[in-house]
Amino acid sequence: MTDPNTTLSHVDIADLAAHDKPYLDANELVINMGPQHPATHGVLRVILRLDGEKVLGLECVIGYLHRGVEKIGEHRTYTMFNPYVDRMDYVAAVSNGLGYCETVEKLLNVEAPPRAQHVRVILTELNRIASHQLWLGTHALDIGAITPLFYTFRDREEILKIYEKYCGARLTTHAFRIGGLQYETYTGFEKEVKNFLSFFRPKIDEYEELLTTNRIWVERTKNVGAISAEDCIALGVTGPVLRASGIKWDLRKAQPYANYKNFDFEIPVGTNGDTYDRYLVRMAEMRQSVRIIEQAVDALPEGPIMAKVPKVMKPPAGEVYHSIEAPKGELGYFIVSDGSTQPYRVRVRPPSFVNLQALDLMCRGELVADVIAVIGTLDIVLGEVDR
Amino acid sequence: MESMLQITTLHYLVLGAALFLLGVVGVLTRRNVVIVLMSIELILNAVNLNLVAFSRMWGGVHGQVFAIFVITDAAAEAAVGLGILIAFFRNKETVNIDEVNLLKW
Amino acid sequence: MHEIIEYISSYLTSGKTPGAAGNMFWVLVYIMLVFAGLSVAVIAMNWLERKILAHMQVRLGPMRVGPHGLLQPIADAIKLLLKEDIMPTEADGFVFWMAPLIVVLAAFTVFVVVPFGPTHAITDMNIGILFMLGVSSLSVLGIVMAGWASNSHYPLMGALRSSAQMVSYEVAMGLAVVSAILMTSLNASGTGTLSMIGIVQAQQAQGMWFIFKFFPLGLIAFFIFAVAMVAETNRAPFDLAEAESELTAGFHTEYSGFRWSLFFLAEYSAMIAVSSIAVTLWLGGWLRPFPNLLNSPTWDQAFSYIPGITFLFFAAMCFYNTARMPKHPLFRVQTIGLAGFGAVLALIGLVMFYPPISLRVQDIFWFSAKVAGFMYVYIWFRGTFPRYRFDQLMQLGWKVLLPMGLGVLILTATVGLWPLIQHTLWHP
Amino acid sequence: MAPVATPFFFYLFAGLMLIGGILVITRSNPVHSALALIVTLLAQASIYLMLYAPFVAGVQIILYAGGIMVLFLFVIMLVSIERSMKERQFNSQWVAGIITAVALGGLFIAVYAKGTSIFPHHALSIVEENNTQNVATYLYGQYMFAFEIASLLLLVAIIGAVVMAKKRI
Repeated sequence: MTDPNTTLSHVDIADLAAHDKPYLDANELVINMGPQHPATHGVLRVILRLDGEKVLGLECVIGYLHRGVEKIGEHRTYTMFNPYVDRMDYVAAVSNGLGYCETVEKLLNVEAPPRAQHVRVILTELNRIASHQLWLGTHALDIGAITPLFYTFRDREEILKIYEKYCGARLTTHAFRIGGLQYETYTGFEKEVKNFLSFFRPKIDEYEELLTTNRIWVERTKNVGAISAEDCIALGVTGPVLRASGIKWDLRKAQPYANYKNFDFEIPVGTNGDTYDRYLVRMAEMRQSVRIIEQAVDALPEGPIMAKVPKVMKPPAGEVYHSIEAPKGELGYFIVSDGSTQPYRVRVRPPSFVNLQALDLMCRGELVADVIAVIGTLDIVLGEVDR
Repeated sequence: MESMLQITTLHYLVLGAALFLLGVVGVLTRRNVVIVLMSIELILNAVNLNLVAFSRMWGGVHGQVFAIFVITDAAAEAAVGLGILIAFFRNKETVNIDEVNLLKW
Repeated sequence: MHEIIEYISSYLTSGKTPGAAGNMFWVLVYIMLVFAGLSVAVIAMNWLERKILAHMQVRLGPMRVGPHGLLQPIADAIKLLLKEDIMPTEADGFVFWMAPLIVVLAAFTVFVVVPFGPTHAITDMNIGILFMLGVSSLSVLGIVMAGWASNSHYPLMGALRSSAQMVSYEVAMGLAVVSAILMTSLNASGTGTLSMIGIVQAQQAQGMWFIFKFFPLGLIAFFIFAVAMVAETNRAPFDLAEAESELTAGFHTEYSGFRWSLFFLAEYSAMIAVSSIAVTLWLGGWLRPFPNLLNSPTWDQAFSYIPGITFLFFAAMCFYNTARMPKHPLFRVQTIGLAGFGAVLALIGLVMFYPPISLRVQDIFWFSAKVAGFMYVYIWFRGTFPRYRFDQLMQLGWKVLLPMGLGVLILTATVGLWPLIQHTLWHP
Repeated sequence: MAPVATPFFFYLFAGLMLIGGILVITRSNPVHSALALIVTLLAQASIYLMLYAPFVAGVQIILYAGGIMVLFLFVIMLVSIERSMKERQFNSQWVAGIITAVALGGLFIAVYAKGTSIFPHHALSIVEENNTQNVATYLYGQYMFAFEIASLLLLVAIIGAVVMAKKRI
């Protein structure tokens, strides 16, 4: 076995070539995966050090999609910054918005009315399903199963239609406002959501039918990229990756936000912390989301959708940290206010960025093909990693 | 002209001899181990050509059977030779036969 | 002049393959026919793969170029031919140039011995199956050359993967083939044959396709071959060499335009070639279904209608879809095109009812139909399975298929020689 | 089947073989050498066909061109060839080597010039149809022992290659 402590700290390929090292050694090979690569989910660059096909170590190079979202926040008012957060994790834009709105609400010390809370839960859980669907499709595609991608996109389309009808946008929705919602739900919203649920429930079985017991799928994912619960905690990994390692940690239960405490659902956990467990956990999470949405739609109260918030927001000076359970893990916002209309500092704790740190640990000693599987299973979105 | 148009056993033998000589030159003069191994394959092939030509001349298949054995040997030789080459390259980072001048390293 | 016509027409009554008859004119004609037929098959396969895969994946697939995208492969071919021919600066020019040619040559040369019928083969070689396996194994050289000459990491890894894969699976494939060849020796003289035509004739003589012979031994050997042949052609789920998500495109990452299309052509014709081996060895080659069960002249007559009926059925489908076409001026050309295509199919179907033609064509039809079945399975695999990992692939090849192949080989030999063994044991 | 244009094909393939052989020993890039060697091997397979030895030709294609040469290419790709390509290609004893080869060639010429008479002018006929069967009969009959020894040799070679090439066993 290779010494697991060897690191790859900033291997430069030009440097290697300069040292008269054989370009193609029988022992070691440094290859560059990305930033333009079909399986790095955007513009992630992974420098792999390989022994044949075995990964000795890897280093992620990020920042190709850096847009300075946090810095932009310092120059926009609280309301103006709201749409920007949608562009971080663009496949789970609604969750980003929810996190931001709740943080500012916490800062302003207001609370959204119950109807708004319910709609927020519905849309966020739909978003979780959409995000997991996209993850499933691309993850399966990375491992070589082409078909699930089209199945999941077909069904994700139904969710996007609901978004489009609700707020006019499909991807970067900007659905929530600080203090509640801007739009009342459209006529037939409840019915369409319920229709979607009854349409979607058999579809999860369909995905599982294609993959869960597929021999090749199981062989490709079982015991691949396993990470222990201790390592997860040490690295700050959250979300389905953490839960697959056996830790029952879900902010929806641990520190209930919105009004998740009113709903009855379970937190699926895995045991081995391998890719297959993460797959199972996410599949189970989709089913739980369906459960939550069903309860929320059934109990959708009447009432106002907007709390009383001032037109010009000037939160009292101070700082606040609030985190929610985004589809990918703990999404936290840390906002420092100096009492003006603009935040003094906005800091985002993106789940993808933190989870990506586990990639090296998960890939050591695995094969190149597993790196692809592990990148897929971490469910990263580069827009969120680079911000 | 007659002999040009009539391909006899001798033609094959001369061809085999020429190939054999090429192989010998390669083995004796080249520095790259890979090419030396390939030259050995040339020599073995020259032998095979002769065997099959004789087999044709005497109207039996003994020569062909022997050629198959030679091909088997060539496979074994190539596998072991290239294995040694890999081990050698790993230690010395060169494939030059001149540098194989120690009994151990 | 007269002699030339005599030379040409003398073959028609010889009842041999043109190669065996030594008739160079017909050899050339057959080579042309096989080459043209293969190219058409590859084009059709391209369209079918995209359509079938699309329908498996709730998509429509190509719809724009021609009715139901029928002309899409031609449009693609034109695009590929007109593309700029890019060669990386650091590439080894000559080898880079040679690699696709070698792959295509290897893929096409094997069709010299493929028997589309008792006389419909370019030639019948004494070592037919050996020749096919040998020449198709040469394509790995082209792949290795392509990967190396590109002078880039991903192609090199793809080339190493695919060459390791092809060499490994050839072993299992060879064992499965040998067990089928053993079955050909179950005749009075006790000698088997390697000739492709001889193998099918042995199945005819024994009255059984080898897939059903010594049940389940023939079936297992066929299964081993079927798995190995998918691996041999680098197709899903064994397409690691071209694993798009891992190695971008494997050994042909740096290729574009015409050279790339040569690799594409070679891949599909190699698929057809290995399927032809499988059909010849286990599925009775050109023999029609149930040659022994339903062997009265009436049944012969009935089965000889099937090629025509099939084409008429396709024509009817075309006409049905023509009727369903939107009645909009924009679709007029497409509607006419589809109707025309249907008419061509119907014409072919009608011609096939003409007895002299149907007699000569039905062998080719049954052979092609069986090969087409394999092609469908290839597409089906691609739509269903994730990709194997390299070590799992090697494990499957060496630890599962190889022992199975050896076992089947030994059992086949034992069962085949059982009368002799029995005789020796009981009457020493 | 009557052979067609035998001299033409003989000289064609013989020429290919010799050109291939010369390229093998002169190219500085081992990959080019290997490709030249493949040309030689395939041309030789064709010559086997002309010699009514189809089975040997098939074995030549499968084993040599499809197996051994792939192994060679594999190894060339694993070892670094960039440096060795830039270095001197011929070793210090190349003069001695060529003199030896020329002497050997002279010996061959002498032998063939003197010994032409012992070869029959016309080759005996072999029945091509049964070539494979005949080879098999000898391989598994008269030469059974040699065959088994060869299999043992291959086993030893496999083990040897693995021991040599593997870093840690």
